[in-house]
Amino acid sequence: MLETAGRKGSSASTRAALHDRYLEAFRWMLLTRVFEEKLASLYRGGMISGGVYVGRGQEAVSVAGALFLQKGDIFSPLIRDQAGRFAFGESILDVARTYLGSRQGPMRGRDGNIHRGRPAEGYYAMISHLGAMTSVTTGALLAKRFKGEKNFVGLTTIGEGGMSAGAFHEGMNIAAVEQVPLVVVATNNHYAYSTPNEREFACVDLAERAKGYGFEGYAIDGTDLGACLETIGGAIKRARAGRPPQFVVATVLRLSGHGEHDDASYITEEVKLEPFARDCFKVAEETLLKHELADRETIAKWRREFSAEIEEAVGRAQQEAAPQGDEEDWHAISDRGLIDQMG
Amino acid sequence: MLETAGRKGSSASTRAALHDRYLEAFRWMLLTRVFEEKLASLYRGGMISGGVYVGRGQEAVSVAGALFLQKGDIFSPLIRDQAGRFAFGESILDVARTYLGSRQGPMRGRDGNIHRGRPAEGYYAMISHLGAMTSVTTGALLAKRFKGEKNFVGLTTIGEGGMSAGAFHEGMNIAAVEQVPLVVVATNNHYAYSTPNEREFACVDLAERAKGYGFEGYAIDGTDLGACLETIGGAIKRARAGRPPQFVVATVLRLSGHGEHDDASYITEEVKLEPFARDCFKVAEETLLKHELADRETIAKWRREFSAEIEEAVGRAQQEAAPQGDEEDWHAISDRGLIDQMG
Amino acid sequence: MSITYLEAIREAQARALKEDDRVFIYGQDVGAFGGAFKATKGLAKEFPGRVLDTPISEDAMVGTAIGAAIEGMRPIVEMQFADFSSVALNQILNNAGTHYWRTNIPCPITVRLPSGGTKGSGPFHSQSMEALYAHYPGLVVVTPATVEDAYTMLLDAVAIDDPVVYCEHKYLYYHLKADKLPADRLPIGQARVARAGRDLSIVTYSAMLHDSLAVAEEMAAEGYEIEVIDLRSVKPLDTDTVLASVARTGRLLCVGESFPWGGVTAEVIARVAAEGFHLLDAAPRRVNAKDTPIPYHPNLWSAHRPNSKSIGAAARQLLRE
Amino acid sequence: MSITYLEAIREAQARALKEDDRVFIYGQDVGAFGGAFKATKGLAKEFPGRVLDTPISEDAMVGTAIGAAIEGMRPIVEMQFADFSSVALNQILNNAGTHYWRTNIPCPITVRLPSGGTKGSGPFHSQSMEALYAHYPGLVVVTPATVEDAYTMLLDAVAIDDPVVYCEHKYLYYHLKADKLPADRLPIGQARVARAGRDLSIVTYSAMLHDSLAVAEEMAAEGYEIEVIDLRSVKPLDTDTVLASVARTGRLLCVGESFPWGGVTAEVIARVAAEGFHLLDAAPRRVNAKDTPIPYHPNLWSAHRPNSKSIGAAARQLLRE
Ligand SMILES: Cc1ncc(C[n+]2csc(CCOP(=O)(O)OP(=O)(O)O)c2C)c(N)n1
Ligand SMILES: Cc1ncc(C[n+]2csc(CCOP(=O)(O)OP(=O)(O)O)c2C)c(N)n1
Ligand SMILES: [Mg+2]
Ligand SMILES: [Mg+2]
Repeated sequence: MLETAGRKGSSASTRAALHDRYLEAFRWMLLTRVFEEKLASLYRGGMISGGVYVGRGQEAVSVAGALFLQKGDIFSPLIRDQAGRFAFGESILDVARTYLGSRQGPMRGRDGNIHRGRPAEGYYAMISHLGAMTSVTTGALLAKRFKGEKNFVGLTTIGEGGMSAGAFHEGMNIAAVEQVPLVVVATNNHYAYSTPNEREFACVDLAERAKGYGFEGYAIDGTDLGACLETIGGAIKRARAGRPPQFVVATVLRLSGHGEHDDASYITEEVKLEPFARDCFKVAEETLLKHELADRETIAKWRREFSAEIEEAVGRAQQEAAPQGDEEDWHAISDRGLIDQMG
Repeated sequence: MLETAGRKGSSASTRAALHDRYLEAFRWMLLTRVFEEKLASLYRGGMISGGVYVGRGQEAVSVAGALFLQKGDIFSPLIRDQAGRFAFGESILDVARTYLGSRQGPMRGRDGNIHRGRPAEGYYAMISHLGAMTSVTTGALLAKRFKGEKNFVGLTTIGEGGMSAGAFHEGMNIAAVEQVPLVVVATNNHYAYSTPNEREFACVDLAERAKGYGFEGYAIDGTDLGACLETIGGAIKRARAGRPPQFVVATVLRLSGHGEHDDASYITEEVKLEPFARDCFKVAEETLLKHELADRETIAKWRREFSAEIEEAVGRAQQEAAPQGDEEDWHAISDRGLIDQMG
Repeated sequence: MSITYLEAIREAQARALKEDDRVFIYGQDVGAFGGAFKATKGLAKEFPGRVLDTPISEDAMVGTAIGAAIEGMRPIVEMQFADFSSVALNQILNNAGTHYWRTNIPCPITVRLPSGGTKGSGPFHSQSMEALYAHYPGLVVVTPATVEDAYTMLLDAVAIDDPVVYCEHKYLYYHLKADKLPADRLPIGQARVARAGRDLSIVTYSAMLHDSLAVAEEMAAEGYEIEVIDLRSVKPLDTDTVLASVARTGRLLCVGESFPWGGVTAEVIARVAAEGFHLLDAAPRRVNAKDTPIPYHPNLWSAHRPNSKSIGAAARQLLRE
Repeated sequence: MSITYLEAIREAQARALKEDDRVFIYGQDVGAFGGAFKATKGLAKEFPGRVLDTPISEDAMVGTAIGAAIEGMRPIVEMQFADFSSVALNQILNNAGTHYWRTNIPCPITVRLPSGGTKGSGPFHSQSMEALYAHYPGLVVVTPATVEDAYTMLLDAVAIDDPVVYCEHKYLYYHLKADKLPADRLPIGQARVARAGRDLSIVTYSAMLHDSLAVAEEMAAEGYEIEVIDLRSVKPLDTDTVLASVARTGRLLCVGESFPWGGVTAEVIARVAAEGFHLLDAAPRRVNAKDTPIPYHPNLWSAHRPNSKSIGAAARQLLRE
C-alpha cells in the first residue's frame, strides 16, 4: 500500500535532511486523517453507537512509534493512536468493522470503537482504565524473554492525563525493575478531556519522570514528524539494543474534542496560538511539498485513493450482519467444562 | 552532617553546633528503643496477638518530622514511626493498650499494633495498604484550607517499598496539584520485607522523583539525627511558609526483621558494613556524650525512668478488660437509622 | 417546568453547596466543564473554588475526600464512570468503610457512580457496581430510580455521617423527567411500593424499575396485578417492605442489571427465603444480566441486560407455578 | 510423612514449575525468602529465574502476569495477603476477566490470595474476597478446604486456560495435615459431600468446612445426621450437588466466613430457593461473619466469624423448624 519512495524532482541534499521514513509516515497520517474524518461524519450522521475518539494533532507521535516496530514486537496503543495502529498493520476493514459493530470485526461487536486489537499478532486491545496497559506490555516482554525470543521491543502509549494514574506508575516502575525493552510514548496534548495541565500535574517537565523510574527520557515537539521519527525511532533502537526502558514525552495540542461529542470550547484561543498547537499533519505536508517529496496533486491523489478504500471498507462493514444476542454463547471463559450453570 | 562540624571536647560553641532539639529528639528515640524492646519481648513471650513491627534504625528520621509538628497539624505515620508517634504526642498507654488489645485503647481492640491513631487530634490511623495515606493526608490539608485555617502542615511517611504503590504516586501528584503544605518523608531502609532495592526500583536516586511531581526534594543520611532534624525540620518550615510540597528521602538500614517474627537472615553481612547501616540511635548517643549534652548516667537514668513508665503502662493495659464480642454493637456505620437489618 | 434525573442530581448538588459550607465536589472535569455528563454544570461558576477538577487518579480522589471528610468536610466525589471506581475501590472499602468503626470518627464522603448500561458503551463504561460496595461493611449504597430519589437521596447522602456510594443510572439521566423537585422525601433505607399488586412481587432498583413497571403495565392488560418494589437503597436493604409485599403476593421475582453471580438479587432472595419462606407460594426467581462483560453492540447489549421481554417471561413463568 | 495445606501449595507450585516451562511465580518476597507464609520456600533456588520478587505493586504484578499469559506463559501471582488484591482488582476483573471474551485469546493467570481470618490479624490481613471476584464474569474462583484440594486445584488452576482466583485459607496453612499428596483429583467445578447425612445440609467452603464438620460431629452425638457439602469452587458453583443434598435432607444452612451482605451464601440460597424450592422443608439459613471490619482482638475476632457455636445454634434452630 505504501509507496515508500515517492521521490521526484527534488535535490538529494534537501531530501536527505528528512528522515528516510518521513514520506511513509506521512501517508499513514494521511490515511488516518481521512479515515477519522469519515468516522466523525458517520458519528454525526448517527451511524455509530458510542463514541468516536480521534487522534487529530497527534498523528505524528503516534505513527513514529509504530513505524519502527516489526513482527514479534508488542504494540499497546490507546485512543489517539489510529495512525500508529495503521502503521503497525491494522487493516482499514478491521477499523470499520469495529466502529460499525460488525460481527466479522476482530471484536465481533463485543467491544467497539478504539477498544480493539489482535493480541495474537502483538497488537494489544486496550481496556479503558488508563495506565493498565503499561504493566501488561511489560508482562508480554517478560514472556518473550522467558521464551528465549530475541530482538523484540514493546511500545505503549499514554496521555499526560493517564500519567497520573497509579497503574501507570506501577507499570513504569516494574518495567524498569525488569529491564524489559519497553518504549513508553507519552503525549502531552495539554488536556485530559476538559482538564488543563494545571490541574493534572505540577512538575515543570513530564519527561523528568523518566529518571525517577530509571528510564532514559526524551522530550520532543510532537508537531514535528521528523523529530518524532528521530527520537522515537531512536528510543526503539536503543530498547532493542538492550538499553534501559525508554520514555519519550511529545508535546502537542489536541486538535479535536475529547471525543466527537465534545466541541472543546474550553480550549482557549490563546493556547491555540502556542507553537505546540500547530497541526503536525499540515507541518508534515508543507515539509514534503517544500522538499518536493510529494506535490499537491500526488497528495490529493493519495487522499482520493484512501478515501475510496475507506468508503469500500465502511460500505462492506455496514452491509455485514450485525451480531445477534441469540447467536452468542454468552460465556466469558474459554474452558467449557468450567462454565457456571446459573439459575 | 553533624559530624561534619566535627567538634569534640565540649564547649558552648560545640554544643551550639547541635540542633537545638537534638536532645529532645534523642529522648524520644530512647523511649522508642526501650518500648520497642519491651514489645519485642512481649511478642517473644506470646503476650501479643498478631505482629510487632519496630522502627529500629530509623528512629532519627521518624522523630525528626514529628518533632516540628504542632497543634493543628496532621501526622500520618506508618509502621516504623513509633519515635515520631511519641514526638507527636502519643501516650505510652495508648501504645500499650493497642498492642495488648485493651478495650480502653484508642482502637478498642478493634484494630491493633501499629494501626492506631487519634484522628480528632490530627494523628491519623493508617490502613495497611501502602500509599493510601498520602492522598488522605492531602485531603486533610485541603479541608483545613477550605476551613480557613492558617499555618498548618501535614506530614506523612513512606518506605522505599511503598513508593512503588500506585496509590503513593497518585497521592504525591494530587498533593502537588493542590499545592497543599505536605511533607512526605520516605525512608529507604534497603528492604521491603525481604526484597532488596534491586527488585524494588531501578532509578539511581529516589529523591529524584520529587522533581517529577513538582515537590522540592532532599536526600539525607538517616543515621544522622542532626541531618534529619535539619533537613526535615527545614522541609516543614518551608511547607508551612507556603513553598511547594516537600519530599525528603532518608537512607538507612532496617536494623530488625520486617516484623519480630522475621530473623532477617536475608540481610547480607556486606550491607551491614555500609555507612547507612550505622545505628542512628548509637550515633546520636555518642554525639550527645561527645558534646557532653548528656553523660552515660543520665542516659541510663532516662532509660530506667522510661522503662518504669512502660512497665507501668503495660501492666495496666494487661490488667484492663479485654473487649468481648457480646458487648460490641457490631455496627460499622455511625447512623443508627441506616443500619442494615441482616437476616 | 420539567426536570430530568440528571438535572435533579445537579440541583441536589447546587443546594448542598449552597446550604452547607462543608460541601465540595471533586472529580475529573467537574469544574468549568460541568462533568462528562453535565451533572455539575454551572456549579464551578456559582460556587467558586468548591468544584474542583482532579487528575486521573481515582484512588487519590477518594483518598483526598476521605482526609477532608475526617477533618469535617462533606466531599462529593464524581467518578467519570462507575467502572473506573475499580481503581478507587481500596480507598472506598478499606479506608472509608472501616474508618468510623476503627476510630470512632465518621467519614462522610459521597461517591457518585454514573452506573449502568447505555447503547454502545461497552464493557468499561456500563457497569453496575453496587454489589461490590454493599458486600463490604461500613458503606451505605443507594440506587435512585426516580427523579425525586435522585434529588433527595443525594441530599441525604451528603447529610449523613457515613460514606455513601451513590449509584446514579446513566440511562435515566435524560430518559426520566418529573414535573418538579420533590418537597419531601422518603428516607434512605425505606423501599417503596412503586406499583401495588397482589399476584406477584417484582423487587428491583435503579433503571430496572422502569422495565419492571413496563412489564407490570403490559401484564395488567392480561389481568395480572403485579406489585413492583423499588428498593431505593441496596444497603441498608429494606427487608420488611419486601417481605410485606411477598406476604401479599406469594411470589417473588428479583430483577437487577448487574452480573448474575451474587449481588442484590441473590441477597434479596436469600433474605426472603430465610425470613419469609412460608410466605412464598412458588420458587422465587431472578433476572440478571448475563455472565459476560457488557457488550458494545446495541443488539448484544439489549440481549445482555434484563429487558421487558426477559422480565415478562420470568414473571409469566412464575405466575404459572 | 505428613504434609500441611501450606506444603501442598508449595508442592503444587514446585510440580507446576517442573512440568511446565510456561509457569513462573511472581509476587512480593516469593523469591529467595520463599514468601511471607513460605508457600514458595526453596522454589527460587530450585527453579532459578522463575520465581521473581516484585515491587509493592499489586496492579502491575497482575498486569505483568496478564501480558505474560497473553504471550503464552502461565504465571502464578502471589498476593501477600488477599486483602491487598483490592488494589489489583481492576486488572483482575476488567483486564484478565474480559480478555478472552473480548479478543478470543485466553488469559491463563492464577492469582493466589492468602485469605481469611487468623488470630490478631485485624481488618487488613484477614479478608475473604471470593465474592468480589465471583460476581464479575470471566474468572474461575476456587476455595480449597483440604490439603488434597489445595494441591490438585492449584495444579488445575495453572493448567486451565482461564484466569483463576485461588483463595487459600491462611488458618489452614498449618492447621491442616494430610498423610500424602493425592494421586487423583476431583475436577474444579464439582462440590464434594464431605460428610453424608439426612437431616440437614450444611453448604460451606474453605476454612468453614472444618467448623461445620465439627458441628456435624458434635450433633451426631445428639442423634442428628448432618450432611456437609464442600463447594470447593465458588465459581463455577456446583448447584447440582447442592440440590441433590437438599433433596436428601430438606434443610439448608449455608456457612461462609465473609461479610453477610451478598456473597457465596446468598448465591447458594438464591439458587436453591429458585431451583430446589420444593425440596426445602424449612426456610434456608445463612451464617456469615458480622457486618463490620474483621477485628484485631482474638475475642472479637472469634465472635465476628462464624464458629461452631453460631453454626451449631443455627443448625439446631433449623432442625426445630
Ligand atoms: C482510570 C480512568 N479514569 C478515567 C477515565 C476516563 N477518561 C477516558 S480518556 C480521559 C482523558 C485522558 O486524558 P489523557 O490521558 O491526557 O489522554 P488524551 O485524551 O488527552 O489523549 C479520561 C478521564 C479512564 N479512561 N480511566
Ligand atoms: C499495597 C500493599 N501491598 C503489600 C503490603 C504488605 N507489606 C506490608 S509492609 C511491606 C514492606 C514495606 O516495605 P517498605 O515500604 O520499604 O517499608 P519498610 O517495611 O521497609 O519500612 C509489605 C510488602 C502492604 N502493606 N500494602
Ligand atoms: Mg491529554
Ligand atoms: Mg523498606
